Amino acid sequence: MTLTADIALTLGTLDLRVDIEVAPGELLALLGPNGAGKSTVLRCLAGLAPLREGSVVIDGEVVDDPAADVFVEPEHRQVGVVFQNYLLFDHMSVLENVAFGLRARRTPRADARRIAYDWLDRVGLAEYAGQRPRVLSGGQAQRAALARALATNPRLLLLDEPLAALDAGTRGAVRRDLRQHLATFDGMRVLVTHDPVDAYALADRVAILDAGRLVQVGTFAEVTAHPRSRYVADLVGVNLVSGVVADGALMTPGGATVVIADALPGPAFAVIRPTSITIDRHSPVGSSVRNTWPGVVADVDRLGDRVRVGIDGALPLTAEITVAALESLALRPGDNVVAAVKATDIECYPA
Amino acid sequence: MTLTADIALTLGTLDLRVDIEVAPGELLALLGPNGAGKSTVLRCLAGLAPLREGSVVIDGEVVDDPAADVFVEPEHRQVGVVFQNYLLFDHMSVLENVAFGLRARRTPRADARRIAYDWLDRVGLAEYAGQRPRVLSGGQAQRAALARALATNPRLLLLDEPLAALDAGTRGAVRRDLRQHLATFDGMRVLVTHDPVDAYALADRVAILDAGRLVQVGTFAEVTAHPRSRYVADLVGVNLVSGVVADGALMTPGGATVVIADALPGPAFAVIRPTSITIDRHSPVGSSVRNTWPGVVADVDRLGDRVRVGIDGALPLTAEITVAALESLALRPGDNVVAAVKATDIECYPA
Amino acid sequence: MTRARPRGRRVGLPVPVLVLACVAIVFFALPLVGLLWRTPWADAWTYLADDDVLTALRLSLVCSLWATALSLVFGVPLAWLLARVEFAGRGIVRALCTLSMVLPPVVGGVALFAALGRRGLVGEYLDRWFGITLPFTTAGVVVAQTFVAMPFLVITVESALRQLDTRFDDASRTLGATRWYTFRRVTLPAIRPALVAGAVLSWARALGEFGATITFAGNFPGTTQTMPLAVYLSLETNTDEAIVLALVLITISFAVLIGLRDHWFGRPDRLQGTATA
Amino acid sequence: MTRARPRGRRVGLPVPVLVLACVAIVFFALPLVGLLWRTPWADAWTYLADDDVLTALRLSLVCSLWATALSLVFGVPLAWLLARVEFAGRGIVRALCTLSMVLPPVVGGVALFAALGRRGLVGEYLDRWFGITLPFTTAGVVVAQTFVAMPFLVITVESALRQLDTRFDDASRTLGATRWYTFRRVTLPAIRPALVAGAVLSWARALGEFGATITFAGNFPGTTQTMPLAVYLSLETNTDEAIVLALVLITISFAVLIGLRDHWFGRPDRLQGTATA
Amino acid sequence: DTESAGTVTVFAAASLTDAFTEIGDAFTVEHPDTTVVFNFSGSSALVTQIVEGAPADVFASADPSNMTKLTDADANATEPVVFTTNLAAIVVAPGNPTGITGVADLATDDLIVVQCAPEVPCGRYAAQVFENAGVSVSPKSLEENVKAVVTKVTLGEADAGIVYVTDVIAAGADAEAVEIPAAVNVVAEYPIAVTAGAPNPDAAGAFVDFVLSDRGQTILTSYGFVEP
Ligand SMILES: Nc1ncnc2c1ncn2[C@@H]1O[C@H](COP(=O)(O)OP(=O)(O)OP(=O)(O)O)[C@@H](O)[C@H]1O
Ligand SMILES: Nc1ncnc2c1ncn2[C@@H]1O[C@H](COP(=O)(O)OP(=O)(O)OP(=O)(O)O)[C@@H](O)[C@H]1O
Ligand SMILES: [Mg+2]
Ligand SMILES: [Mg+2]
Repeated sequence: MTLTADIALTLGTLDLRVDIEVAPGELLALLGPNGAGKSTVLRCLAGLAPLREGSVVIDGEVVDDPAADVFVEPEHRQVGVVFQNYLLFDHMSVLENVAFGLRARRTPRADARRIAYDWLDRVGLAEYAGQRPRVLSGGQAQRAALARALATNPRLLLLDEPLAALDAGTRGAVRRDLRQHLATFDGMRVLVTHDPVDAYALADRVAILDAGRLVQVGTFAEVTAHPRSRYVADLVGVNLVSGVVADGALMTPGGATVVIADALPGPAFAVIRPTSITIDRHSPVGSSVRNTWPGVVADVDRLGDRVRVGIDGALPLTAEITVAALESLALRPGDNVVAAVKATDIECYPA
Repeated sequence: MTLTADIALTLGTLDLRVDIEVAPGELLALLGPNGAGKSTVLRCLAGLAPLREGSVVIDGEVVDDPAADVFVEPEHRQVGVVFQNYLLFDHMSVLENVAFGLRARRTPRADARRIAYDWLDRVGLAEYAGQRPRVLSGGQAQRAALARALATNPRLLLLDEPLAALDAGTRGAVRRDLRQHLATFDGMRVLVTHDPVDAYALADRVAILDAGRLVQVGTFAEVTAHPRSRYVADLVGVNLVSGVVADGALMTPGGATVVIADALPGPAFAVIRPTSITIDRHSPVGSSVRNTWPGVVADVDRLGDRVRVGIDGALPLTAEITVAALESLALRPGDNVVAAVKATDIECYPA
Repeated sequence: MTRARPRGRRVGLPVPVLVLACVAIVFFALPLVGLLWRTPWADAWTYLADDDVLTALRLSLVCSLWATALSLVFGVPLAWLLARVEFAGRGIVRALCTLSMVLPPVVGGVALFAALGRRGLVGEYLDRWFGITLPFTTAGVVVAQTFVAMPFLVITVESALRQLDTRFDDASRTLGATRWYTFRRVTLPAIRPALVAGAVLSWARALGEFGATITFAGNFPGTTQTMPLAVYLSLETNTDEAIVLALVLITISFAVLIGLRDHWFGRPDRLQGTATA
Repeated sequence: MTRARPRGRRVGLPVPVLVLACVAIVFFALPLVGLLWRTPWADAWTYLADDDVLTALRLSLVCSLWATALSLVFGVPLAWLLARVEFAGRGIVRALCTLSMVLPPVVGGVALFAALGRRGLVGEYLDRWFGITLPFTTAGVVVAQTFVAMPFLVITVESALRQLDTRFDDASRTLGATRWYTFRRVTLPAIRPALVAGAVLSWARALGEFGATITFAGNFPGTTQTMPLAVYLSLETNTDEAIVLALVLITISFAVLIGLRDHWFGRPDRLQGTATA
Repeated sequence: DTESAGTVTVFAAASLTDAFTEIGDAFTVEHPDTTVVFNFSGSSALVTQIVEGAPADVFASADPSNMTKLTDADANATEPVVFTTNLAAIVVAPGNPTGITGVADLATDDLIVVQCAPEVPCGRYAAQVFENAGVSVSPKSLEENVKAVVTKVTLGEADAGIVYVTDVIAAGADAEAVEIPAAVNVVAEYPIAVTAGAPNPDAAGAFVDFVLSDRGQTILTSYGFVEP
């Protein structure tokens, strides 16, 4: 029994077409830039946004299929959702919030409260049980929302950035907690996150969504090994160049040429690691380096003992150099420089 | 000209007593667990929560002082705030939101719109200028809120987790942007964040708030080098033990003894790095290791090729071992183990 | 330093607004003060001791409470429909609801006759098939009062529902709550201020209702003579008595409204600063 | 599969609620249908051609719009005061506002006399010092209508203000907006549905107002005879004419309400799914 | 006949609406310089208004008791004069479907009978009629004014009611009158007076004179009023 969703939907400027499948017990992480449509995908799965086309099938049950005129209301889908903005009910106590789903499913009051209390305890909010959600801080509210969704024992759990508002201390603990609970949970889970660490730590598979389309699906390692979008490249911290390979070189739409050690002709991506890039004031003469691109320093960004230098030019790049190198070069934004990379340091794979 | 705040306030369960000072051009990062009172401190500075006692002085102007019966309304404080929940006005376009502060200060409409548009452009939202904020995704809304606060050119800028909702790709860029803008900004800035990277990258000084009290203030390096709270220890990923040193050993309130290489007698903190801890099924016999603590495995957490093992006992610890070590020991939660650390691997400093 | 002002004087509202609000308060208070000033306190007790007055008072309370209850039972669903379902003719339905406010009082009664009277569209069959006649009965009073009072509830609640963030409804439904459970446990509590305000408006309107009642239900002590009718009739003979009776009505509604306490009109002015959306 | 239902039939509301709402609609519609059924369509035009009717109609519109405007100008500040400032006697002020709803119509007029009449508490001085007399003037009609209409606005707007999240006000003020600017540009737009609803309620109430007007302002064609008074007088002689005139009132308020469009009653039912708080 | 000019403001009982409107027109034909302004309302409301200082010149009441309130308040300038009278009648639906022939027929529970409340004049008259006829009628409703009684009968909600002859005539084809024999009937008197604060006492006097004149009386009679 799995979740199979084939989503087509237009909302304002968003044109969403996404095909996902989640196996039982599997956790799929949805990553993507702001506005990519991640939250909207979750809304479709939860039944809060009916599809225009396609279908959603949970555990073999068709819950949305416009063509067959089928739509199961959200309350009958047994789908738990942790919303991006918590959405706790302000007129109930925190305990009642967590007990809400159970009460809605007719669990006797005493049982519901007991179970809810256990959940609150688990997320470290037992002492706030009788308080109104409005006195909770951002992270506390997020944890309460998590407890509320988990308390209903859903068959599919949707989490919209559940850890985003947690503090660093709690975050690790809640992430661990979440993982432990999810391990005993035989349903499917879809997690929207911005934090690659969450995706890495929690997800079995990762799907990258960009402007309403899935651009990459696979394990975290697969996806990060061969970025196919600017977003993933930024996530991993590498330079991604796309273009067409011909005669051992990749031509970018911007007109730059990237010489490559060995690659099949055709559309391709090239990955250039910032650490592989050397920066010079002048073109290196008589060097074995096959790629040299002139450019202008756009910004210089110190991060600890490393410095990231943004270079504008036909091929915009980010290079990473040491503080020592920076000082010896005395780079300032606006300076003309040449970036150089060995062809063998560039990884290239078909697009 | 500086910001000097001496805040005393009670709100619900929160008893806040905080003393902070921010120099012109300085950026102070406030870190702390959820519910520590970080947002409340910002509210006090902005004039949204009047003090019970103490005073707030911005640029030499007393803006709040209950004893002297002085209170300057928020609109006259020239303090920009980026709120934790964006709080964009839903009945105006995104552009009007950003222009709002300028319009409120009587900037002519055309000028206000132009400046606002520039700001939107800077945060990458130019194409959303005419839209309602409700169509923005979480991160887009956060960026719009940032633009709105910066557009009024405040003398003190308060940021309540301004980057929390941004995606990994945008985050770096917005952080860089923010830093660039902040560099040209000669006012004071207070930033609440959960992300140590933000604090590290943006802040001149860091203040750690816990349960309404400042527990540590200093540069990021100073604070993380000698954690004085559980929160900071978690942030840095080390075990923090507090107790009293006597006769070359630290006694914890839990009854454990930590033998230390050299330390002055008196209350002290000890830091034990997870990687310094070795785990064994039995006490090492005839070893030079001076500290051995029996315990029970609480959880085992794989993060890439490293494994974090939580150990419960008189001295709760987190150890970090390799996957190979884990497999050879075949550890499961509930197993009895002995954690061992060399006395010289433990750093100890007075509390 | 110049812009700082002592904390003691922080009123919270701009002065012109305060002035306008005070004018409004005076405008409402003056007629009451005027009435009190004109009240013949010496004779007040004799007027009140009248049995008919007590009967009318009891009837007024019973009928207005019934009318409020009916307004809630039917008006809240109607408000929900208007606020949340997109349908052709929604504007017409909304306009229909305000109909009884615009109808001159007597015409309201005539319209009720046309619908529910003995010769009315539906009333004829109510009478013939079920033996139910509304005119000249206490039930008729309740109908007339409901007719004029319900619009207040509907309009108030609808506007509150529209102001409400529907994402909370979403959250509730994903937790397994049906639309109905969601409505009861999430939506209604969230609009409680408006609900109470609407109910109060309806109740006050029903309590003071005169025109439609006297036309549709007539005026018979014990069955259909409510306080406003008693007041009106005593005005014919004795203005003093009328003023005393009107004061009784005022006192009662004051007692109820003040008894309701602020609390029911909405959440206490909370100190903000927390993060839940 | 059993719980799935065809999309076509998703009404959005639970059936019992729909049933209740429909009963409410029928309850409001029936009297109108009844009136239409009783209307003597053949003679309708002759009644309407009357000059006095047109005069009354114009006066009704002018006065009710003035009353609505005054209700807004004074009522919104009062609502703001009630919703946002904690002060002793807040409950009493709120009760005062609903006073005119509870007062039987004629007593309302008597109370206005006591306050603003030529021999009234304040009226005497208005007359003596400023030469202003309100009774029996068009201004008096406006005063009487405002007195009965403003409470609707105050109560509706107050409840909306209480439901509003004040953190948006905070955000506005940190952006340099004064309380007043914040109120105009942030608070008011956010409660627009309630504002429109309150104004509509007030307007409708003013348009239909009869009792206080005929007592306080008299019934002079051209200066104080509004439509409801004209209807009242024509009832003296001719029920048919009264019904026709009432229909004119109804038609006008319908036209206005339907013309207002849904839009003004609140934001369109937006598709949710975005993140702004 | 006094000469008059300007505006004369007449506060008249609502039941006089049609008759006085015609009288006003006729009056202005005779006194072209004078404009007549009417304020029709319930007699007691009119008294209240006059006592509150309304700019009335003439007050025409539908019953002596309201005129008495005016004289009690010393708000009259001339002695009240009864200018017309009205007779009680039984109002029934057109064609008299229930076959009522007299007051005695009303004393049954099978009929829905309405009358005015004892607080208003027509209610007192109705009670008087029943007393004179020696019957006990249990009305379903005690209406606040005569017109409400007529309306209930014309709309078919009541079977019969006690009203004035003039009301039945005004209702035209919608109602029919069953006469009450003079022996048991009562006479309702309509007094008129110039008010104390009359802004235009000359014109007021002229108007009262006109009402009492033959021309005025003819018009009143045409609406069913009876000369005193
Ligand atoms: N109701 C709507 N009306 C119009 N446009 C909408 C609506 N809902 C969503 N959108 C559009 O869809 C886009 C994506 O929204 P969504 O909330 O799914 O993004 P997201 O991937 O969750 O982003 P974030 O990471 O910032 O939360 C938005 O940029 C917006 O333009
Ligand atoms: N208006 C209030 N009434 C009662 N308690 C309040 C109020 N405002 C804040 N608190 C209390 O203050 C505590 C801290 O709130 P605050 O929002 O300042 O925390 P925070 O440090 O910003 O947390 P987070 O990182 O989760 O945003 C809350 O836990 C709450 O108990
Ligand atoms: Mg989202
Ligand atoms: Mg916070």
